[in-house]
Amino acid sequence: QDPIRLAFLAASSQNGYNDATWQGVQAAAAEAGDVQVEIFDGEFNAATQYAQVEDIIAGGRFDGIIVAPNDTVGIATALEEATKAGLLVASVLFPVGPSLTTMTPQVPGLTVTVASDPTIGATAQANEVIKFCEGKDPCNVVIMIGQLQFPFDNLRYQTMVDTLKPHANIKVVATGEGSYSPDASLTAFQDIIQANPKIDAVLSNADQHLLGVEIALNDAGIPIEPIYLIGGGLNAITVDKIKEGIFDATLSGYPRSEGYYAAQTLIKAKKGETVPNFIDPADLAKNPLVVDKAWLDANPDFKAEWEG
Amino acid sequence: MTDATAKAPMARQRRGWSIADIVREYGVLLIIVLLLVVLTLLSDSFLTPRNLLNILNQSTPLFIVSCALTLVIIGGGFDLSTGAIFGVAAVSAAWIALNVDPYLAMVAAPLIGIVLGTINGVIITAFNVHSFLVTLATSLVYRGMAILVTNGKLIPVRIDEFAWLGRQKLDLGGGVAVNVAVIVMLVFMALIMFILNRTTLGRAIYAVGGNEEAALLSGIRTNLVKIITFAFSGGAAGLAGVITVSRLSMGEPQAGTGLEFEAIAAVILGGTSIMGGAGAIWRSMAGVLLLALIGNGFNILNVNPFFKDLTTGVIIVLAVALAAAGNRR
Amino acid sequence: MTDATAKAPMARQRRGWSIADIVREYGVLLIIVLLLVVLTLLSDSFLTPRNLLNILNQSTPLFIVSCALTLVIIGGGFDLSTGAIFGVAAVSAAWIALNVDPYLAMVAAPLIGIVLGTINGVIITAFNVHSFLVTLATSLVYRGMAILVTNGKLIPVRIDEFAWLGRQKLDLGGGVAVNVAVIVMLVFMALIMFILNRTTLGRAIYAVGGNEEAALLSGIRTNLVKIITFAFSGGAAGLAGVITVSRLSMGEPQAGTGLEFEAIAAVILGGTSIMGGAGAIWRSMAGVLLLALIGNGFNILNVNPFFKDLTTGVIIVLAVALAAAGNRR
Amino acid sequence: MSPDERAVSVRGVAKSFGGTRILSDISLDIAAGTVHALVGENGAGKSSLGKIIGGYYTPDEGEVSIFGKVVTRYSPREALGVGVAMIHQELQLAPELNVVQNVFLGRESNRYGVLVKGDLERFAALEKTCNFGIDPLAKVARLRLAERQKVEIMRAIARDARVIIMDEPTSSLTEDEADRLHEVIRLLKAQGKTVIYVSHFLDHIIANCDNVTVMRDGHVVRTAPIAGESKKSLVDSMLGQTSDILWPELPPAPDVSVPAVAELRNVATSTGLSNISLVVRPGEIVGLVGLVGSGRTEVARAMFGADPIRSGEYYIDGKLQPRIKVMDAVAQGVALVPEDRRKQGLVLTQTVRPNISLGTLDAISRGGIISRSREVQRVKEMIAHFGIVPGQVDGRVLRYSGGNQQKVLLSKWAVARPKLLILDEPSRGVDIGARQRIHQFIVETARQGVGILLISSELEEVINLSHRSYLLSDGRIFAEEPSSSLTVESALHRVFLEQNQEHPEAAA
Ligand SMILES: Nc1ncnc2c1ncn2[C@@H]1O[C@H](COP(=O)(O)OP(=O)(O)OP(=O)(O)O)[C@@H](O)[C@H]1O
Ligand SMILES: Nc1ncnc2c1ncn2[C@@H]1O[C@H](COP(=O)(O)OP(=O)(O)OP(=O)(O)O)[C@@H](O)[C@H]1O
Ligand SMILES: [Mg+2]
Ligand SMILES: [Mg+2]
Repeated sequence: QDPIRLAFLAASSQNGYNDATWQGVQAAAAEAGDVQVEIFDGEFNAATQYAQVEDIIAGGRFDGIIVAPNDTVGIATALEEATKAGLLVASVLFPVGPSLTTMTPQVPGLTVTVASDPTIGATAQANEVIKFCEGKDPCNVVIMIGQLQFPFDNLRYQTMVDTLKPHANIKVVATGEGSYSPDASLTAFQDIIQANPKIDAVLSNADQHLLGVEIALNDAGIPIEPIYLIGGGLNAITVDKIKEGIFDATLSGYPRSEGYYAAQTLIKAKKGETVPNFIDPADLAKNPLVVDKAWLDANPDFKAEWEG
Repeated sequence: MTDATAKAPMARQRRGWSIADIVREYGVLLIIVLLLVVLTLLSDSFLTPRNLLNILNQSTPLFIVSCALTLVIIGGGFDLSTGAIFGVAAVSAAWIALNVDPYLAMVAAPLIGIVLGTINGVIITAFNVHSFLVTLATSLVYRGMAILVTNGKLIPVRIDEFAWLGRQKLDLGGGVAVNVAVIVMLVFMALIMFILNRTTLGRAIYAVGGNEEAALLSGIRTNLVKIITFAFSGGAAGLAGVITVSRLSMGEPQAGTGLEFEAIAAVILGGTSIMGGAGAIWRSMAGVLLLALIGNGFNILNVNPFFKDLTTGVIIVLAVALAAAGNRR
Repeated sequence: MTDATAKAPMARQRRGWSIADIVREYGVLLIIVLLLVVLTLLSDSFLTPRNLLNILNQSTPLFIVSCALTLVIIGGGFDLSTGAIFGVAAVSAAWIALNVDPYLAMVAAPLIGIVLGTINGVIITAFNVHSFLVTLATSLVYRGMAILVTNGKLIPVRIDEFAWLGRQKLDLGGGVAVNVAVIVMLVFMALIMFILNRTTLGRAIYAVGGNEEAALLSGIRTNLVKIITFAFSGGAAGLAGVITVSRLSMGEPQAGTGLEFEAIAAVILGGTSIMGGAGAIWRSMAGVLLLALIGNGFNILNVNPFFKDLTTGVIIVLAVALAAAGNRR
Repeated sequence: MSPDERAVSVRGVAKSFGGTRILSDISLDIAAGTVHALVGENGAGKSSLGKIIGGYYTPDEGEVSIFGKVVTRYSPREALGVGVAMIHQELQLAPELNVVQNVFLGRESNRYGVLVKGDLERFAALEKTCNFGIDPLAKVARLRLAERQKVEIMRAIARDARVIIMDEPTSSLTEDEADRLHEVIRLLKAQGKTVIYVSHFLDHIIANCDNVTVMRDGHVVRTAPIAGESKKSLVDSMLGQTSDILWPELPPAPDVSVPAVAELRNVATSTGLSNISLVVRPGEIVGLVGLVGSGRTEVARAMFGADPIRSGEYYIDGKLQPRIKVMDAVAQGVALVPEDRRKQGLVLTQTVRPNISLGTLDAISRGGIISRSREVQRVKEMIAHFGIVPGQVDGRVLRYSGGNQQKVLLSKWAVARPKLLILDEPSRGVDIGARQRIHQFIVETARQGVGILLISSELEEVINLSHRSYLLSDGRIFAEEPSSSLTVESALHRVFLEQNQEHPEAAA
């Protein structure tokens, strides 16, 4: 009997988050035995990933595809071809299809989506900021977002702004694009604090941005302690920073679990078992959606799923 | 460098039309053949009609853009705005297909590309500034427009007629089916080849790139010729854009990012001179094919993707070294 | 005809040093002044020593890389590998700082850059191929190496001594403090300026870029000169890399992606000819400054980032148009 | 000659390019302290031999020694090291650098590689020898061709070389300037230096050289003292057959009542022309006589629409031409053969065929599509007409000898019959045989009713080949004469006189 063969289509293989997902995929394969997995590098490029799906269909070597989509809408047509060709398809990180918030399959034949609705996370983050800002008037907030041109970042940003809006004391004084790079965030935040020296909270969708923010604050001689810093991703570096009391909180992220559950589900499906079509790793993790120092201190054995 | 003579240095010593010469002239082709052989030996699924057609089909946008870019580069220019024009065309086509008519979208996208390319050409010739800087600037402007107009959002187009261009296949019999897009690409390529080799415009393009002053003094409308090359390049980017939108059923303002560099790399890898005045379409096609084969090989074989950039780089250096092997004094 | 002293050739018609000339020569500077004025009017926080020093400090890596790249471009070359060398230097520096010695890392990174740059130069001259293609290929190879070695992962370096280069400030009195990195950058810039303007090497670089044949016939070791320019460019990328790592306390193999294009844009925006043989360091510095001011202005004014690319593009076109305004016949 | 008298010794040198042999079994000795001429037809291999001696080419066979030292495989850098400098036929200057920087390129005054003052003084000293009158701080890109040639000469002299190879150093110079160079050569000789002098001006060679080597088809025909040679003897051995040097007979001049094909009235340009009035009639050859920088090229360029006309009127066929552009001129049948073939004439990245067709694409195309057979046929005719060597339709012009490149350039405009043909130094760098063919071509073209404006630094050529001449000085026409009433001496005398009146200080 032939082994089950799965392809993992990373958004980019040279990226810590995707690397953790890949490790999850490998772990699930090892656990099941007789499963072979391969990784493909999407180079953060939608067309590349699309071509990879086509090549995989043409090659006929695989039973299933796990995709971390670079372009959640465009890839749908290629994946539809894949399901038609009899391949099992799982999507991680984001759902595939026109809507980023619809977790049930939007592509006919798609087996499972292992992801969290980005609006839920963004709302949770914004709520933490609202909590922090209680009793502060004005409460000056800077939003550091990845890149507004990315549909998911755009969605997150809108959600954050909409959630904060009803609270009159909260003022979003500036928005910076961090591009998931500490360097870009450093530059943007340095400039922002020139114009807005008094800042109470920084609301960021990614921990990498906070690394830049921290340096900028240090550099400007502004004490970090009173400022509320919340990021996203829950990587090892951030866990340390929260424990040290530098960052305040982060939105949890489970890249390894995403890969693990996606692979596990496909293997089960291949073996004919019934499987769910939507898994939210944050639910299964039993950790709070937003992780802070108090929780980390209470759970000293917690290990982040990725390094950074 | 104002001195045209400096562009064409006195020829160094050369041997006869020997193996060395053939290697120098057709180095890329040799590398392609080598790669074909290696990939065929390494994987059963490589040398199948389906895979080969897939490679062609996937590279259609790059083929089209590189083809027209070759005109620009032979004409002594550089076009960094093709990626951005691709983006503008992509969102415009998606919007038109959704709101007006899917077939109109297929015609409008290349036209929009031609307009934007013409704007490039007019700025370059009116201000007499190097196209590198101008197209760098306009690429920012065009991309910015695409993002602003769409508010950074995707435009999904799930219309069957519209998918025709990108996804429809024509059966050639014998179980072999070719994508409409591939046929469009081949027709476009033939057109550009014809223009370059058989028309007065083609002649003028070579002359403008080889020695602009001499071309001017021969009564050639050098500015017009340059503008035309940029219009072609823009039009090609628009065409490539609409094919991609049709294939993905979605227009996004970020589409085509980096396409300009891939196209430039392909053209120069093929052996067209970056200094202008010399080159050929087949060379650019060979360049695209080489890059496409490397990518396909990586996808088909089970190689660690970490090695891909490195391998691509090494293969390019090899191609360069091979072509240079004939160049020895 | 015996009266050989009788020669008074018709005076070549030369216009005076008119406003048009000044605009053409110093167009970028005018745009910078304009931008300074606008930003000062629009925001109180712009014209503060602290903000201005910040701008300098943020752009240190770009300043350094553009400076050395100017040598390459004046010498008739092109270096697309600076971003990749930056990446290699960043991870190497981080690794050495962690595992060997933080001060050694600061020295080693530029040296690694020099070695990689020299490799570029040697390939280019040995095969006599245009540097565009070669550095494109080696950039893939170098970046591939950086990723393979680190397995694509970050290397955090939380060592206080190591942060000295990137974050330490020297008090100038009066509450004004300058980053060590800025001082390093100024020293580097002065060095490159000196080399270009006051040494035989500098003269040789201009000659090689202006007319390689002429340089060769004058007994200049043109290949050596080219290799040296690439070595400088590599060394600068390495230096920029270690400064960034030191600043962020973290080395990542992807660091510096796109830096090569920013640097090329800055150099050419400044007015250095892409064809080689002409240009100046101050021009590239002006180019970097212009780009930095635009970025700073956007962050300070809190403008919708969607407008940033567009505005940058429009400002570049304006600069181009201004410089060309003087060029009118 | 004894071995230690030999500055350069070449033994059995052979050289091939692309399978064709261009030099075979070349042997010659050049005595130290002499001026040694190399003559031969276009493509005979003079420049190639010079390049081998100058270290630019490496011979396939044979041996070269300089002052007894075998140097067969060396670079230009090493050649300079043993004291051999070369003035190349195709000027090689760095355009963005100024004159001094070019003259001392690679030899700047320096201390440990750091530039120090002194180059301007060195230039002044050099200028004392050469007396070329060039602004040391002028950017080379802005110099006229003749001045660039002088910079190239000065650079070779500045190397303090023991052997200087001069490959057609006077091709862009007027007679008086060539004499200046010959004086410099005498000075160098007096200092014991050796000069290898390549030229097609046999009069110059007979007057200034000690020995001559005649080359034909890549072989040495003979080496002999100049004393026993005459112009005719040289030409005979160059061509390998006896021939006569004649001026062709001009067609009858058109009557003054014939309407002009081109007319300038009080034209002034931003390039320094003022008050230019001239007339060219169909079938008439009109010469422009002047010194370098008198504005001859500028007149040609203005009439071709290449430089804007600031005031005055320009008529083609009686039609006023306001704001004429090159394409308008070409469209109306004006053709210009420019003086700088590499910079303004040829597209060196291309082969002979497209170069010859470039100015007249419309004639060989329909609806923009080129008829290949017609094109090839025309090109073949031109190759035969001017004797272009090698005679390949798609030969690479870049590698052609200087004279053959010039023939390709002429073919470009000879291929279709224009209305007005402007020739700026048409026979620059071509050999005597080809020169006669060019003269014949000029005369025949005029006979067919084409108006011709002829500019040549060789006054003899202008005077013998034109019906009428305009005398120029300082951007103005100061006289008009029937050419038959002029002699080289009288014409030169008049332009000098005129110039000295304008610039008395220059005569002092
Ligand atoms: N680099 C080269 N590659 C190929 N052929 C060459 C090269 N250099 C010279 N030749 C050929 O060698 C022959 C001799 O050329 P060379 O330049 O020595 O002639 P020449 O005697 O100087 O002629 P001219 O009087 O026209 O300058 C020509 O046929 C020319 O085409
Ligand atoms: N301002 C300028 N900058 C650069 N090149 C110029 C300029 N003006 C003229 N030239 C070019 O320089 C070349 C030589 O100029 P010019 O005609 O003055 O010299 P000439 O031919 O030696 O003398 P004559 O004018 O008597 O023919 C021409 O081809 C012309 O195009
Ligand atoms: Mg010659
Ligand atoms: Mg002239």
